[in-house]
Amino acid sequence: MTAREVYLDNSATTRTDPRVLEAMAPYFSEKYGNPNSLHKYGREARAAVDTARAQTAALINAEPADVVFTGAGSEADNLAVKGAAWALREKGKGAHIITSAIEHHAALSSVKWLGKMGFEYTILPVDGRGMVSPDALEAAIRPDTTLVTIMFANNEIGTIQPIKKLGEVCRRHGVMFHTDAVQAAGHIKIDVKELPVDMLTMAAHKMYGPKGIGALYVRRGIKLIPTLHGGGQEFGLRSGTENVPAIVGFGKAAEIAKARLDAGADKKLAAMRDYFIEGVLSKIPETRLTGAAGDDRLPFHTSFVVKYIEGEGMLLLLDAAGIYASSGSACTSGSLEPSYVLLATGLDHATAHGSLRLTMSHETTKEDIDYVLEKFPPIVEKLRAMSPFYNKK
Amino acid sequence: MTAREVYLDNSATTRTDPRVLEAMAPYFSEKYGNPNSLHKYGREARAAVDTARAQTAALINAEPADVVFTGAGSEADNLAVKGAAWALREKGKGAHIITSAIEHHAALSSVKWLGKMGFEYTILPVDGRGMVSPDALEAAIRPDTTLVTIMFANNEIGTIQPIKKLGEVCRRHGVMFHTDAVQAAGHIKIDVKELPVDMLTMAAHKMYGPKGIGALYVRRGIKLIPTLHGGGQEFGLRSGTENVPAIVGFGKAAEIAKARLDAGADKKLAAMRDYFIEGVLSKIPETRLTGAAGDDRLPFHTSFVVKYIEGEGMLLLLDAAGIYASSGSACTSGSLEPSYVLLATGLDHATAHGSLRLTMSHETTKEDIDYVLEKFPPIVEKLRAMSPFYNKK
Amino acid sequence: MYNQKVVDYFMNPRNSGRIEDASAIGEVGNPVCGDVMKIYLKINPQSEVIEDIKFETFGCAAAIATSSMITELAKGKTLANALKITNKDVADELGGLPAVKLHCSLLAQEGIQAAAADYYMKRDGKLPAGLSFPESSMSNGGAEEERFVSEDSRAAD
Ligand SMILES: Cc1ncc(COP(=O)(O)O)c(C=O)c1O
Ligand SMILES: Cc1ncc(COP(=O)(O)O)c(C=O)c1O
Ligand code: FES
Ligand code: FES
Repeated sequence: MTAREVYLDNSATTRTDPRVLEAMAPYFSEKYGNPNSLHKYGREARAAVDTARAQTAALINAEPADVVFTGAGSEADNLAVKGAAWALREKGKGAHIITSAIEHHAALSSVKWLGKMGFEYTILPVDGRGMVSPDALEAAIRPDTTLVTIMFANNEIGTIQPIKKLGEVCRRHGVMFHTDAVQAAGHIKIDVKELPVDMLTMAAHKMYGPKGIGALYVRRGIKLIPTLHGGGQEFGLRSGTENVPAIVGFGKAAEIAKARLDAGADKKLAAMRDYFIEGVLSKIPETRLTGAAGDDRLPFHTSFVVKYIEGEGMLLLLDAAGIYASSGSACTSGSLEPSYVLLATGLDHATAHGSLRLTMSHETTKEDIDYVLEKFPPIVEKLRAMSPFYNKK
Repeated sequence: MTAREVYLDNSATTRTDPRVLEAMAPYFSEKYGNPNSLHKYGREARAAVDTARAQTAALINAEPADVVFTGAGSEADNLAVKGAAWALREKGKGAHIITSAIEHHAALSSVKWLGKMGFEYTILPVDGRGMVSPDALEAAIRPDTTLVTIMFANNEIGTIQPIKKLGEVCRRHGVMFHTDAVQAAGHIKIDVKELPVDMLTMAAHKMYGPKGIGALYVRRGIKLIPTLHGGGQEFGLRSGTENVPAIVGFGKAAEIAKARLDAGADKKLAAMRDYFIEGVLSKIPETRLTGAAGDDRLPFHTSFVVKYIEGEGMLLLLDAAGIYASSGSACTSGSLEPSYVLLATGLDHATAHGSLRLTMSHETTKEDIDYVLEKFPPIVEKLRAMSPFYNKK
Repeated sequence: MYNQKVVDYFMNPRNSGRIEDASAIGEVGNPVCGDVMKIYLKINPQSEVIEDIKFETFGCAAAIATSSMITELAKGKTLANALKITNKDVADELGGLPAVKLHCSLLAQEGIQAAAADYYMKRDGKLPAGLSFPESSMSNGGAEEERFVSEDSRAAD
């Protein structure tokens, strides 16, 4: 009997769907042209990119020409934030940016870098569930505010922001609105024709597509200053020879994700998520969910803080049991600070240390979850037995 | 009998070597972890990245820790040029950059963008063979010069620069030296322990590796300001989840290229190149080679100007004959200007219009070349017959 | 990039070459890209019908295809009628051109105009009163909707 392996780190990266890999395969060694070449190989590469752009756009109900492929989700965030901030400042519209305390580093560090370049910024707080308040956003908007960037859903705590309301506030004040939907795209329905968002970031490898390819939706009429200069590919916004196989893979992954969403698979996953959360909370005392619950939470996402112990220990013992998870604990990061996201939701340092994230895929089964529910409690017990804080009964 | 197909656009992009694809394959759907994860999947991804970094470094005799992976060759150029320029200006060392007239857009546009950000720059001319003069470089260096970026070998005309001499000039004046070796790496021997270069750009897809992955060699001790902010991957220089399969592919491609160079395959290719050039020049009157010849030229690279006709027509007729080439003619680009590289070598507009580039791979055979030498002359004849400039005898 | 018909008119050009005893020759340059076209006309002096027409073009495939097409359209027409052919007619007849290539079709239209001008200048020493040359219908042809801050772009490097 081979031991069970349960990969529960799908917020970090997902398995490339074999159908996606199959779609990509011919573009390495057969149809390997550069889409900018005029000859047959170039034309077939260009056609493949066009198709993939249409598929990727369809996932969020956008027009193909409004989707720009980049080399990573992070790059799309950088392009959106810096590209819009520079462009709007150049037009004399101002140089104040608003973001939230729980953004991914890609957005947050871009904002902070702009801070060094003479921009001003405001970082909005979040509540205990990780929610940004539309009223707080409205209050923070100044006459010189040009750009707001607030993520669609958080990677560490799974909270889905009230994007529609936040976007409406921006619209009302004529401020550009970007949202980092890396964790949300492909997992919950997004329609840019209905949502008041101007730019939206996606990454294929978080939705069963390949690594190394991101996309930025840019609403028609918006001008950005590119962050990567060169040959002028991707409508001048992202230079560099197009990564044809990865783009094709993104397209295929988007197509599959759309079909899944249309079939309501996110609802089924959310039910399994709630079974999982319920199981963990009931089997492990002094443990709580981090982030929001129910419809305000990503359907594949669970995250907890387990009191008295530290994330790294849990990770390693779970790993030994074939369960692959992650943690926002200090010890697992280079920084030795616990996750700023958890701290922003009001957790104290010691509690934040005990964070654990278990994020499912569409391949996760109930048996997998039951296996975790069997293995996880004794691991916690074992670590707590060593903890000076734990009051053994 | 199927018609022969001869892909001669290897300066645009190469076929991914099937051995490279084979090395990459497991990292999509089996070993699909994020290298930053602590669990088994993460560790095996990290190990794969480490191995690939060592292989890639070995190609240029660098230390693994001195190689940073990026999402494209263009991105590595942007990182080198902007990253060093910002960092050196921040240190108060000055804000003057020197480059050449025939750089790739990725470097040239980066320099020009810095120009808008308050930097000054000098663009060095080239001679008829596309060579930058070390004396001219020396004369252009000012007390506030911080950075020189001059490409190793040119994509349009194949000319290899006197990198050693150019680097020595920079060393003598304490100026940082970056070279874009996208066309050179893997095709001619490069040893960063012998060459006085501080940063060097490579791209896997120009050397039988995958698209969407570049690398920047950064000599130990050099500080750059990142152009892509976020999670701090790649020693803080290039954020974004590592593109594991593509990195693995780069490593494998580098390993294969190194073995080939060690076996002297570049010499063999150069001999075929000379046979090809000789054939074209002798069979098609009023045609000349662009760029340098012999050891000063990339071994896989041929490029010509064919008088009285225009590049696009040649491309399409060659395409119909199964021969896949490229041109720096205005008509094949969005800009409607003929190649600035060809103009910089002193060609007039009309002549530059007739440019054609035929770049071989290690799979190109003598039969392929003979096929081109048979098909190409009548194509030129046909187009010349329609040309108002051609004086039919 | 190009449709089948454009490719056909490029690959198998109609009426390319010269007319040694041409009644008129027009030569025009494309201000956008510097390309050149020459049109040769053989005109019946009584009826002013274009009995023969040939072209020489130094330009891209679109320039050659449009040259090719306009000679077909003009052949057999009176000079006055041939002058009514616009670059848009030529592009439409070819089933359309890529936006960046619309400017190329101007060469064809203006080539006929230049040849007609040559014909009348040679014959009368002046242009006939009331002769009208069609305005180019590509005032914003080729200009892509400007939506991104974009650098100039180049082909595959
Ligand atoms: C000399 C040179 N530098 C940089 C690049 C940019 O590489 P990439 O298109 O992979 O970003 C290329 C090729 O396009 C090149 O030929
Ligand atoms: C919310 C969010 N934004 C951005 C990113 C960056 O994506 P990538 O690492 O693919 O660049 C991630 C994942 O790392 C993420 O979870
Ligand atoms: S004791 Fe090791 S990180 Fe805290
Ligand atoms: S006529 Fe010059 S680009 Fe077509």
